[in-house]
Amino acid sequence: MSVGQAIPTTVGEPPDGDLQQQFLYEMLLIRRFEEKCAEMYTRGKIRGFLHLYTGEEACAVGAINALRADDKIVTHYRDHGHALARGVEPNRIMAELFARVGGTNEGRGGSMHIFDVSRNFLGGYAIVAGHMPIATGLGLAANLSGEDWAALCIFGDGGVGEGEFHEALNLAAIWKLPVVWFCENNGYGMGVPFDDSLANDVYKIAASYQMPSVRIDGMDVLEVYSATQLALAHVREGNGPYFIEALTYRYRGHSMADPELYRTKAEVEEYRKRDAIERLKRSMIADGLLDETNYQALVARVDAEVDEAVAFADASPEPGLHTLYDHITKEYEGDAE
Amino acid sequence: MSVGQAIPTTVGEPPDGDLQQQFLYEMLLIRRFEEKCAEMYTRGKIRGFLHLYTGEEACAVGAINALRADDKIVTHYRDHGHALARGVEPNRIMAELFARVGGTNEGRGGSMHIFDVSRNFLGGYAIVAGHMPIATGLGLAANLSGEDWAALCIFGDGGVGEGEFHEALNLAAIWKLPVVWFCENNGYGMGVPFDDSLANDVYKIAASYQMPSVRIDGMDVLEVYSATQLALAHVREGNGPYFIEALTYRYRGHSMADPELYRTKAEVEEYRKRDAIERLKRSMIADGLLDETNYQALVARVDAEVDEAVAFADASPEPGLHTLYDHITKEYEGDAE
Amino acid sequence: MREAIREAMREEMLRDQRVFLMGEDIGAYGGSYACTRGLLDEFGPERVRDTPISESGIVGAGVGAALAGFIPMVEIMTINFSLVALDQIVNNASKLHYMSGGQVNVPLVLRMASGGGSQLGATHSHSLEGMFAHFPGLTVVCPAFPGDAKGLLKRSFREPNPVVFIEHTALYGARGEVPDDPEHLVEFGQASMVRSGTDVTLVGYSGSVHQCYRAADMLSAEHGLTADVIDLRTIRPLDMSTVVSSVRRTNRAVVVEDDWKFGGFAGEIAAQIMERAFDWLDAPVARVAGKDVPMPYNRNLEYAALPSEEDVVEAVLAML
Amino acid sequence: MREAIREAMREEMLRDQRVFLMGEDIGAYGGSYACTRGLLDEFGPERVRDTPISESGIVGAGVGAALAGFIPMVEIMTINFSLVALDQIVNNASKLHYMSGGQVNVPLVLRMASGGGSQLGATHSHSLEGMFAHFPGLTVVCPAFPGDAKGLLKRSFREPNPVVFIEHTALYGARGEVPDDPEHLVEFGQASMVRSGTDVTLVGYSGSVHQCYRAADMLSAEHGLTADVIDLRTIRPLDMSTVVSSVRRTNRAVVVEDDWKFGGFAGEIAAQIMERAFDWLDAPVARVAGKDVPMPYNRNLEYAALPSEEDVVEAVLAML
Ligand SMILES: Cc1ncc(C[n+]2csc(CCOP(=O)(O)OP(=O)(O)O)c2C)c(N)n1
Ligand SMILES: Cc1ncc(C[n+]2csc(CCOP(=O)(O)OP(=O)(O)O)c2C)c(N)n1
Ligand SMILES: [Mg+2]
Ligand SMILES: [Mg+2]
Repeated sequence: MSVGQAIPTTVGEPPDGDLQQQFLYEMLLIRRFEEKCAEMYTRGKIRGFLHLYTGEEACAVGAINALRADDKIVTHYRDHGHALARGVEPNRIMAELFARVGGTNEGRGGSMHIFDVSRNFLGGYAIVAGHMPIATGLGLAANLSGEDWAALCIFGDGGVGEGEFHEALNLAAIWKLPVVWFCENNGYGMGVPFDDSLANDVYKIAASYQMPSVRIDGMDVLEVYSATQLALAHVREGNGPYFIEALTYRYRGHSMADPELYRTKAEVEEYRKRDAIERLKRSMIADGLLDETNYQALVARVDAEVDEAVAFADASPEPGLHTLYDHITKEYEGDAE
Repeated sequence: MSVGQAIPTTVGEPPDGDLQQQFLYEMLLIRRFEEKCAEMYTRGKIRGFLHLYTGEEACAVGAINALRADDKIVTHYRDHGHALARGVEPNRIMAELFARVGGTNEGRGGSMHIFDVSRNFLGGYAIVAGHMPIATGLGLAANLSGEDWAALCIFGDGGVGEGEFHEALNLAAIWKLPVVWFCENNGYGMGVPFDDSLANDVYKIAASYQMPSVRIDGMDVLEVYSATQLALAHVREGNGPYFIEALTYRYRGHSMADPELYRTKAEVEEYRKRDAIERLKRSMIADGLLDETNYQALVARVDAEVDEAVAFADASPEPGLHTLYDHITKEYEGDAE
Repeated sequence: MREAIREAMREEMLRDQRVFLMGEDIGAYGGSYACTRGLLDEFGPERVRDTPISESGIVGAGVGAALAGFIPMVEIMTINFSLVALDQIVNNASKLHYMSGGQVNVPLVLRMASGGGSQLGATHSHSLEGMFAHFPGLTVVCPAFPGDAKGLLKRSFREPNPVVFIEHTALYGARGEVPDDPEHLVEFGQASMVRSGTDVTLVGYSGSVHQCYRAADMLSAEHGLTADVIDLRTIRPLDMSTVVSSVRRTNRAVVVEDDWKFGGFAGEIAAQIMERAFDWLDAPVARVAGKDVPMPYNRNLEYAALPSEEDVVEAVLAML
Repeated sequence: MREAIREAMREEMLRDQRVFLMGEDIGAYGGSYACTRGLLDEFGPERVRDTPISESGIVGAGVGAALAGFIPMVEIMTINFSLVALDQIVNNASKLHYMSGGQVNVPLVLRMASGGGSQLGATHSHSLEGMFAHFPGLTVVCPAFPGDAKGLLKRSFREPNPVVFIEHTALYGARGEVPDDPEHLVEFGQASMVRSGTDVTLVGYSGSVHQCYRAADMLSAEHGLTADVIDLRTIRPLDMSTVVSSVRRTNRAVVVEDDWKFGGFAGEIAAQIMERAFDWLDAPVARVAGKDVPMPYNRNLEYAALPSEEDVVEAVLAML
């Protein structure tokens, strides 16, 4: 863990065996879900832009498990993994990808815009960095409300090039807002290597706003979890925002449309050797928290869940044409509200 | 001089007596010009927004005198001082403020948008930070052309809150462009104190883009001149951009419309004690480069020039209504161009 | 007008703790057009928040706070600076309710000053009401009178969706009756007939209502003609019923706006009048609007670039 | 179409050393719609520059390089992302010539992909051609055919002022004749009559030209009616002469565009037709455009939200 500047040293509880099981399960679920999505895209069941999260599972699972239920999340368009880690039903996510009424967003949003307000999952956002000021506003709301919930803002390394990165971080810093900025640095913004995009390391630029800022191994779910716990403890105590840069890698192309002209197969293979799921599996086996039988049972469970999600999605009807104008604005009900 | 990170230590030539005379003359000219503008505004000769530069003269004079004729400048809306320091005729600036055809911009631009392309003075810009990416583009052009001219970008501390600050600095840094960023930190963006606007010192944020970044006394024209010389030497050698934060102060309100509810008279008086003109005058007298007679002659000279500018402006006609549609686009002349 | 706007914000802040204000120089400076003067003292810096110059950041922060149950008012100093925040307005504020399938809503009030006529030059003289009106999910309010401004702004704070509330700089000093009633709300999408006549319908919003009004005076004094003058008050939703029924009586219409004519909102109104009152029209609907030129600094040129009451009168006479 | 666009850029780069390209993923990735594929290899990274994701920064940098005598082409991946760069386009690119009193000019080409129909959802399906056309100082090009795309894009590189060149994503695969001539230039402000008839005038630009064309087929095959189909090619400058003289012959017009109907550019065209062909019109000019709803992801809803050739036919039949 590289440290941008001095950060608190007390670490949260190390995750117990049950929690590690949960991490493994969630990572497997995301992996399998995304692979199924690729298949469903090829079969024309999913359309539009589809950005898969394979390879980055440890980020979502480590960071989001550190949250409380009342903490709020906003993220970018590569959002299935985050939604799954937050407990959004695979059925409803898949139905959204199939554009059905049973989808999280009733088929209006699609892959890039998953919302589940019941879980304080306040959306995937498709304009790069466009959700960063929203996270600042969530932090402001937490402050104004006097409550101690926090906002988690997940974004990619490419988002760091946008002006809104600067504005959002600066406002959160000067107003001391409880926002955890979580940068998933997967090395590329589409085809542009991160090193060609930013004049310095992300966490160092972030540190210049005088917030604690760390770089962590985003392919180690335990490190992600513990770093996020630390960050949340910091922001909940009114110390202002905290920045985490998680180094990770996406195994697939940027989206299903990506010809991947900008990187080699060898590079991808290199990263696969550090696979977060394999790594947790191995360490759990070494620690006596898992054996091959449990593992196969987990795999079978996620397979079944993902199949069930496809079945659910397929069975869900498409929205009727008469609903085209639904939800443009929320109805005004006088002062009843 | 505080230093954001290691910077070259060789200093350019210290300004000789003639050059110091020139600095003094230019600062006096700006001071007098601005005072006359205030008067002309009160008399309704100048309209619209009028942002005066009184108090900040050392920034323009020190920085711009370090430039070569082929270097290019873009600046913000508080631009009369920069134009005068660049040698734009007072007559033509005043005529622009009077909205006359003899004005630099034929009366189209007004106070916030002075241009003089013959002096590579590529404009005052009224959208805060909106010109910063333009400076990056000028640097890019210098690079692409293979020539060793540089771009000087002048902006206020308030501009640092905008996303374009980040984008422009980052692009210039990753592409190693010859841009000198010159922040006139006068302590306020309109009525908002700088300390409430940014999470860190400007020059420290800028340093995070891995460019040399210094904070200087912007009320000492000799320090401004020498810092800018250093900066220009650095960028001309292909080392990428350089950042200067000059601490200064504006004696007048943000614009002529400012009720100045946000600061005390005492604060203004405090800064007036450090007046850049007085300071240079004193040190030149101490160094035997000036006496009271020369000084009074200089004052008389600028007074005459400013009066002449008013007379010129007043004598210049207003643009005719038939010219309303002139200059919307430049005419296409086939491939003659 | 300024006081009516201030009073609306004050009353809504007193009524509902969820309402707060933020913007550049709305606190210690008192607002660049003095609309918020005094509110910092009354409500403190948490609810009247001065911000850095970061329009995109503060509009986005307003969206975020609205998602979390607050009712923020974000003041964008002038409409000219809304361009750097447009993505937040269009891609976040206006669409989140729809895209989320109705799960979230964004009760955000965006106030901004608009209009030319003060010799501020091309970057500082925009009238972009029509641009905002183009986006589904937004309500666009453009009051012409202080009483309406108060009632519409109070209504905006009750709206569960984003409202773009646009104030013409030339009207800040305007005087008029302003109801004290803290429940004085003016409903969206209801034009008001500020004057009635028989020969022509003059349609405006914001500043241009006053040009229509003065043109109606001139028409009656100098040409013996009487006009319906319609103040649209909100341009999205747009009350075309009032316009169309007027035109069906007068058989002629002139639409007036400050914004550039080409591609401007007057085209929408003109097209809708044609669509819904074609058989009643004795002449094509005329548009009197800004000239298609970046706003010049020079006073005479600026005056020529803006629509005037004389232009309206001329347009009416030309269609008789 | 994609190849025609690439060829235009390539030829102009060969012709004039001042031309260079920059944008997100235009280099190694080959362009998100593959328009620049191969150009990095041919011209190198200085003239085909990959940029970070900083639309405002790169558009502004384009303006700066243009001020210094270069002719930059900045690719904004899609029109949706132009919103974060709008201030640079409107307040800098479009106005500097005017504000400087003619001292500087900005020969900048901004290319961007536009349009819905690919189930990309509300943030990624905008058609904002009309928004750009509203700003004096800009030229807005919207080709419908590959040959025109090439000639118009080459012409854009010769223009001493900023050009917004908008490509419909649905047309990238379109085929058609593309002249090889390196001096094949298509002039701005000249609509092209792509089909002629007598019963109605159908007006479109970019993708909607094809809906007009197919509607004309349907009208003739199923209803024995013939139509003029006009491809505007550029919407600023706008060639109304061609439109008006057609309408004066056919006495009926339908204007078609993908963008939202309310406050859209079709209103401008309809209003101008009314102004200039009022006495020839047998029915109000109809507008067939996008439904006023953020673009839904669901395919059926999206299809319903976009204008179709059936809608055009229906509009024509309704006006007979
Ligand atoms: C403002 C904006 N510009 C460009 C795009 C197109 N785009 C979508 S994703 C992407 C790359 C983002 O990279 P990064 O933030 O690193 O996230 P990753 O895809 O690697 O997870 C780009 C350029 C966009 N959606 N929004
Ligand atoms: C994008 C934008 N937002 C707001 C404004 C209004 N405004 C003009 S000057 C100014 C303050 C700028 O302060 P600073 O950059 O410190 O420059 P100074 O006036 O102190 O020289 C503001 C807020 C503007 N012109 N542009
Ligand atoms: Mg990335
Ligand atoms: Mg300042």
